[in-house]
Amino acid sequence: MNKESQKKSGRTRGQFVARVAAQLQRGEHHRALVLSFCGESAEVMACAEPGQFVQVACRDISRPRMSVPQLRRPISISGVSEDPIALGLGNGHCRDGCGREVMVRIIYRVHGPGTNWLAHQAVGEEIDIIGPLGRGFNLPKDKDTRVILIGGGVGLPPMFFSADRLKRNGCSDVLGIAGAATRGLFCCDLLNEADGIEDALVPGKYVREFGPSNTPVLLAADDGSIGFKGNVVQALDGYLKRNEQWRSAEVFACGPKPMLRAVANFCQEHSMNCQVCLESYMGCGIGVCQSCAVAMRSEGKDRESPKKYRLVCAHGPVFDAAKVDWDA
Amino acid sequence: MNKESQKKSGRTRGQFVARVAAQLQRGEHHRALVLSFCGESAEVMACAEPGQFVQVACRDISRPRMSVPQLRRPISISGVSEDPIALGLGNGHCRDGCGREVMVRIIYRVHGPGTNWLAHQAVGEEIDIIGPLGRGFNLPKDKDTRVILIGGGVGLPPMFFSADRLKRNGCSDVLGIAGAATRGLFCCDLLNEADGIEDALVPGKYVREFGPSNTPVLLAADDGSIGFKGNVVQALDGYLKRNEQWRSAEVFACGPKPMLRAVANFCQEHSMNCQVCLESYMGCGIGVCQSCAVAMRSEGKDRESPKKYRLVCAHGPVFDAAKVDWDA
Amino acid sequence: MNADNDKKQVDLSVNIGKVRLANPVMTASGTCGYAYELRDFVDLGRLGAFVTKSITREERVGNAPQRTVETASGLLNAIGLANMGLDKFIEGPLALLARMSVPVFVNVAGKTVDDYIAVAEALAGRDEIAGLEINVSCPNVKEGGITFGTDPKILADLVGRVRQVAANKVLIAKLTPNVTDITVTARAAIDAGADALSLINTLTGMVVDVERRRPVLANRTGGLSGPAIKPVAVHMVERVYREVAGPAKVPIIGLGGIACALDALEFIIAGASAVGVGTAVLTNPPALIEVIEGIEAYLARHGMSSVAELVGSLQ
Amino acid sequence: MNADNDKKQVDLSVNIGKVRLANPVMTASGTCGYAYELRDFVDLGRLGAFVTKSITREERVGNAPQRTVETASGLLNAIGLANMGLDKFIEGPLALLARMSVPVFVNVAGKTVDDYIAVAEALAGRDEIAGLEINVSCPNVKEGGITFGTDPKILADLVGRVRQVAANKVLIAKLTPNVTDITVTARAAIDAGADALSLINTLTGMVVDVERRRPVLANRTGGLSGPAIKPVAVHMVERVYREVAGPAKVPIIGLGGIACALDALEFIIAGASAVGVGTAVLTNPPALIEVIEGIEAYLARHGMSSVAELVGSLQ
Ligand SMILES: Cc1cc2nc3c(=O)[nH]c(=O)nc-3n(C[C@H](O)[C@H](O)[C@H](O)COP(=O)(O)OP(=O)(O)OC[C@H]3O[C@@H](n4cnc5c(N)ncnc54)[C@H](O)[C@@H]3O)c2cc1C
Ligand SMILES: Cc1cc2nc3c(=O)[nH]c(=O)nc-3n(C[C@H](O)[C@H](O)[C@H](O)COP(=O)(O)OP(=O)(O)OC[C@H]3O[C@@H](n4cnc5c(N)ncnc54)[C@H](O)[C@@H]3O)c2cc1C
Ligand SMILES: Cc1cc2nc3c(=O)[nH]c(=O)nc-3n(C[C@H](O)[C@H](O)[C@H](O)COP(=O)(O)O)c2cc1C
Ligand SMILES: Cc1cc2nc3c(=O)[nH]c(=O)nc-3n(C[C@H](O)[C@H](O)[C@H](O)COP(=O)(O)O)c2cc1C
Ligand code: FES
Ligand code: FES
Repeated sequence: MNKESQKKSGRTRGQFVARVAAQLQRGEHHRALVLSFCGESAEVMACAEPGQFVQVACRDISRPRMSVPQLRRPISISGVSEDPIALGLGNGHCRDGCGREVMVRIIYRVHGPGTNWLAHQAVGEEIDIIGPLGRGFNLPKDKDTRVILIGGGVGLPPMFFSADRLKRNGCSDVLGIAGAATRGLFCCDLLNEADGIEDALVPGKYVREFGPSNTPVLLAADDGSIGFKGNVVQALDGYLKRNEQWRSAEVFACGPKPMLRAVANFCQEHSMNCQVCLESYMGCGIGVCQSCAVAMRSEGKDRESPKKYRLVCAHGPVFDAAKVDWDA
Repeated sequence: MNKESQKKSGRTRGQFVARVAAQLQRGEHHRALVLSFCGESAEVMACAEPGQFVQVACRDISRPRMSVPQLRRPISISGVSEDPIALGLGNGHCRDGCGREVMVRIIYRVHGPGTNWLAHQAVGEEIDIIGPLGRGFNLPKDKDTRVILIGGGVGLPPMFFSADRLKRNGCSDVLGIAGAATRGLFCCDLLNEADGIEDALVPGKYVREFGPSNTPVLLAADDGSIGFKGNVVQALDGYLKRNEQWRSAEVFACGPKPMLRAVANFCQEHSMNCQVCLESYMGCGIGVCQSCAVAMRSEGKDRESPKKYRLVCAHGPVFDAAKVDWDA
Repeated sequence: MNADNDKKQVDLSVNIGKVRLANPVMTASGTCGYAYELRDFVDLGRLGAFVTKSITREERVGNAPQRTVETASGLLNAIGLANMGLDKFIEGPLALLARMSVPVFVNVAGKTVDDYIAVAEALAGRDEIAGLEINVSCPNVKEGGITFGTDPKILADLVGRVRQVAANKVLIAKLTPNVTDITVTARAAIDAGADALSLINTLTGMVVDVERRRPVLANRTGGLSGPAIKPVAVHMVERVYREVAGPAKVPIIGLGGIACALDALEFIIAGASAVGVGTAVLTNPPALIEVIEGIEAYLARHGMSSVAELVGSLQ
Repeated sequence: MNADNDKKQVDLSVNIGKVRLANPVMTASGTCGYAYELRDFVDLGRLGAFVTKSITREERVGNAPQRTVETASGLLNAIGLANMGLDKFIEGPLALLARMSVPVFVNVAGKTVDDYIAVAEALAGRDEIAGLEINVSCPNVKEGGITFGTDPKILADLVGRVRQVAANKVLIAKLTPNVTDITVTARAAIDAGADALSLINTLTGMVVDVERRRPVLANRTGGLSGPAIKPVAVHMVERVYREVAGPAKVPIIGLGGIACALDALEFIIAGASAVGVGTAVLTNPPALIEVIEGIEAYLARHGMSSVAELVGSLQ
C-alpha cells in the first residue's frame, strides 16, 4: 500500500507536519530534535540522503499569518531511522500508531529567533517541515573507498547521517574528524572515553552520534581543551602523515566557510576528492527565489560573465570543492 | 519600608513584570488570569480602582524586538486582592516570597493573536504589564446609595471589582445585572443555583465572582438559555418596575457599545445617573498617542468645532453616560 | 441561510484583458520560479494564472550574495534579475510551461527599451503564453530599471512600443511604488496601451549589518516585500482604482504582502480584479490555494455569486 | 581588551545645529505627547532631546475614530494632528516642558504657510525651546499637508520663511518618504536653510475591514510606522547622507521603526547623527533608554570614543 502511494505521488520531497519525538541537549550550546513523520511523509523522509536538509517553519502551526520570523530555517538532516535507539532515544518515546513511522534528527545551535523557537517545542508539538531538500553527498560506489567525514561546529550533524549511510552501503573505512573552537562547542554527546584521550591523532569512540555506525573519530579543538589542539585541517594533515593509505580517501566536509576553504585547499594540494556541504542565506529552500546563490569558479567559456552562481538549495548544498569559488 | 518607597516614587502606575499565579477557564469562551505583583508593583497595583485597566504585552518577555503583535492589549482589572481565595484561587498557588504580594485578576475572551498568546501562558510565566491605567468609576460617597452594576459580555469583569470595592466602602445595596447572548457567553463561573432560577427577575447568588462581595445578580440571556430572556435593559426595566426604590440607584455599565447606548438612553429617560466604561482601539494606553479618542456631546461653545474628543485611556475609560456622543 | 449560501456555486472567474482566468489568484513574478520547481508543493493547475520570474534578453547571473535578508514581517531582496535569458527560457522552461492548464504570463525586464522589445517580439509569437507583464519597477538593476518606472514619459514610450510588437498578447504593466504619485505612472501606462496594471512591486530599502558596518545585501539596497508592505500596497491599489483604472475599466492585479485570503480580499475590495501571492509562497507554497479557497468561502458566506461583485466594493 | 574598552568613557554627545545633545536619542513627534504623560515610565531627563507632538495654530480635534490599527510589524495611524493649538500649548505643556533638563524641539504643522509662520513666530521668542521641527509630511490632513513635503519649490518656500521668523532657533525639516526621490526634497530643505533633517515620517497606507468593506480608519488612509518601515527609512537616510546632507554637513535625525539599540545603530552607521524613537515608545517606553545604553555599550565594545566616529561609517 505504502509503496503504491509513494509510486503514485512519486514525490521525493514535500511539506509535512512532523511531531516532536524528542528534544535533547547536545553539548553546551546545541540541541537535538527528533521529529516523527507518519504516512506519506514517512515514505518520503525515509529516502532522505546525507547532506540534504529540511526547511523548518519556526512558528506555531496555528498562527501562520502575522507571525515572525517568516522565513523557514534550513537545518541539515543528521539522521533518519525507524529505530529510535539509532537516533539516541530510549524506546519509550511517544508513538503515533499511524502506520510506518520514520524519525528524522536535526541538531542545531540556539542562535536567533528561529532556533530559539525550536528550542521551546516540547515533545508532542507539531512542526511544519519542508524536505528533504537539496542534493546530498555522492556516496562512493566502491565499498573499499575510504571516506573522511570532516565536520566543524554545527557542520558535524550531516556527518553522522553520512556515516550511517556509508555503513549501510558497506563502506567500512570511514573516519570522522570533528572540530570546534573549544570543548563546549561540539554539537554532540562526547562520551567518557573522550576525556581519556592519550594520543589525539588516534581515532576513537568519542562521539555518541557516531556510535551506531561505529565510526572512529578524531576530535580537534582550537584551544586544545579536548583531543587534538588545532583545527581540522591540521588534524587531517597529522593523521595522513601517520596513515599514508588514507591519502586516497574521499573527503566530505561541512562547517564554517573559512574551514571549508582550508579543507578544499588542502585536498586540492594533496589531490584528494572533496565534497563540501555549503550554507547560504535562504529565502525558500526549493529553488524558486534565487536567494541562496554561491559563486562557482568560472570556466573558460564563461569569461564574459564575471561569475557563475549555483543555488545551494537546489544544486547543492553539496558541491565538488574544486568547483567552488572560494574567493567570492 | 514599602510605604516609604511608595511615597518616594509616588507613582500610581508603572510598567511591571507580573507572574502568572493562575489561568482558569471561565464559561465556554473566557479565561481568568490571576497575575501576581511583588515589591513596588504590589504597592502600586493595590491602589487600582474599579474601571481601570492594564495594558498587557502579549509577547514573550525575552523577545521584544521583531515580535508580533506589537500593541499591548487593554484588559479591565476584574479584581485586586492579597487573598488568593478572594480571586477564586485555592491557597496552593505559587508564592514568590518577595514581601508583599498583590494579585490582580483579568478575565478575557480568547479572540485574536493577543488573547491567544495570553491563553497559552502557564503558571509561573512572566508577563510585562503597564497599569493600572485610566480613571475608574466614581464610587458613591454615601453608603446608602444603591448601585446597579450592569455588565454585558466581556464588560462584566470590571463589575466584579466594582462590587468588591463598593462592599469595602460599606455600600450594601448593590445589584449586579449580567448579560450575554447565550449561556455559554457569560465570562464567569455560573453556580449551580443558576440552573434552578424560578423567577428571573429575582436576583440571586448565581455568579461565583460576585460571591466575595455577596452581590446578588440578575442573569439576562438574549436567547433565554439561562435567567431572564432578553437584554440587560429589559431586565433592568423589569426589575425597576417591581422594585421602585431602586429608581434612585446609580448605574455603572460596561459592555458592547450598542448595549451601553441602550443603557445610557434608558438612564436618561428615567433620570438615573449612569457611568459607562468604554472601549476603544488603543495605541499606547497612557495618553501619548491620541488613538483612543471617543466623541463627546458638543456643548454650546464648541459649536464651531464639529466634535469634541476625549481619550478613553486617559480621561476614561469611565465617562458620564450623559456626556458621550452615542451617535458618533 | 449561511449553509445554503455555502453550497451556492460562486463564479470566481475574472478577465485580464482578453484572457479569462478561472479565479483571481496568480503567482508573483520571481517568487515561483518557472513553475516546475513548485510541483511537489502545490497544484498550480488550480491557479488563475502563472507569472514567471523576469526574463531578460541575455542571461543574467544576478547580484553577488547575500541576496536576501529577512526584516520585520518583510523580506528584502536584491536577486538582480538572475535568469537564463530569452533563448534558454524558450528552450527550457517555456516548453514545460506550455503544458500548464492555466494562462501563463511572462514577466519581461531589461536595461534598455530595445532589450524589452527583443524579448516581447520573440514571445509575441508563442502560443504557449497568454501575455506579458513588463517589469518597469525592479529597483535592483542600476542601469535604468528605476527610470522606466518613475518617469511617466519614458514609461509610456516603453509600454507603447512593447504594445506594438506584442499586439496580440495581453500586456500588463507592473508599477513601482517608489513614486510620489502612483496615479501618474498608472495613467501613463494605461494611456500607452496597457491592458492591466500590477501593483505593487517592492519598496526600496536597506538593512545594515551593525557589526560589520556594511549593508547586509551585496547590492547594498534591495526591494522590500511581504506583510510589512501590505498597507502601502492596498492604499496604492485603492487610489489607482478610484482615480484611474476603475474609470478606464482597466483591471488591477493587486499584490504586496498577501499571505492569506483575508489579505487578498482587502486588495479585491479596494479595487483589484486579481491578486498575486509572492513572498508568502517562499515559506508556504499552499498559501496560493488557501487564498483561492478563502475567497470562494467569503463570497459564499456573504451570498455573493461572483468575485466581480466584490471588486472595488469599498465604501 | 573588551573589558578595558567597556570602562572607557565614550562621548555620546552630538550637535543638531547649534544645540548640543548629551546623546543622540530623541523622541519622535506624536508618540510621546508633551512629555508629562511619560513621567511614570521613563526618565526623560536622560534623553538627548524631546520632540513634541505637532502643534498647529488653532486647536485641532483630530480625525474621527478609529484612528490607529496594527499591521504586520507596523502601526497605521490617522490621528489628524489632534492638538490643543498654539495658545493652550504655550500656557500648559510648554510651561512643564520648560522644566525639562534636555533640549526641547516643538514640532510645527499647518494647513497654510501662514499657519506655520504664526506658530514659528510665537515660539521663536520662547527660551524654553531649542528649536522647531517642521512637519511638512503628515499625510493625514488633506488640506495641503502632503503638498509641502512633496513639491521641492513649495517646501523650500516654507522652510525659508520659517527660517526668517525663527532665525534664532534650530530648524529641523521633517521629510516625507512618499516621494520618488528623497534627495530632491532634502536638498530643497537644506538650501532653504534647514539646520537638520528628520527622516522619515510615515508611509501612506490603508487597511480594509473585509467584513464591513470599509477602510478600518475613519480617515480611510493613515501613516505607516514601526519596524515594518525600518528598511525603507534606513535606505533613505543612507541616500540622503551620501548624496546631500553629508557633503553639506547637515545632520540627519533618523527614525522609522527603531525599537532597540541595534536598530538605532543601523541609522547612525547609515548617516544619522541622532535618532528618534516613536512607535516603540507606545508599547515599551523604556525603549528610549535602552537605545541610549545600547549605543554606549556598542561604542565601548568597539573601542570607539565617540558616537561621531560612527555616523555615516557604512562601508
Ligand atoms: C543548508 C543549510 C544547513 C544548515 N544546517 C544547520 C544545522 O544542521 N544546524 C544548525 O544549527 N544550523 C544549520 N544551518 C544554519 C541555520 O539555518 C541557522 O543557524 C538558522 O537559520 C539561524 O536562525 P535563527 O533565527 O536562530 O538566527 P538568526 O539570528 O535569524 O540568524 C543567525 C544566522 O543564521 C543565518 N540565517 C538566518 N536565516 C537564515 C535563512 N533563512 N537561511 C540561511 N541562513 C539563515 C543568518 O545569516 C545568521 O548568520 C544550516 C544552514 C543551511 C543553509
Ligand atoms: C479599556 C478596555 C478594557 C477592556 N477590557 C477587556 C476585558 O476585561 N476582557 C476582554 O476580553 N477584553 C477587554 N477589552 C478588549 C480587548 O482589549 C480586546 O479583546 C483585545 O485587544 C483583543 O486582542 P486580540 O489580539 O486577542 O484580538 P484582535 O484580533 O487583535 O482584535 C480583536 C478585537 O480587539 C480590538 N483590539 C485589538 N487591538 C486592540 C487595542 N490595541 N486596543 C483596543 N482594542 C483592540 C480590535 O478592534 C478587535 O475588535 C478591553 C478593551 C479596552 C479598550
Ligand atoms: C525574491 C523575490 C524576487 C522577485 N523577483 C521579481 C522579478 O523578477 N520581477 C518582478 O517583476 N518582480 C519580482 N519580485 C517582486 C514580486 O513579484 C512582488 O511584486 C513583490 O514581492 C510584492 O509582493 P509580495 O509581498 O507578495 O512578495 C520579486 C520579489 C521577491 C521577494
Ligand atoms: C501615533 C502617531 C502619531 C504621530 N504624530 C506625528 C505628528 O504629530 N507629527 C509628526 O511630525 N510626526 C508624527 N508621527 C510620525 C512619527 O514621529 C515618526 O516619524 C514615524 O512614526 C516613524 O517612526 P517610528 O516608526 O519610530 O514610529 C506620528 C506617528 C505615530 C505612530
Ligand atoms: S533559497 Fe530560494 S532558490 Fe535557494
Ligand atoms: S491609547 Fe494612546 S492616547 Fe489613549
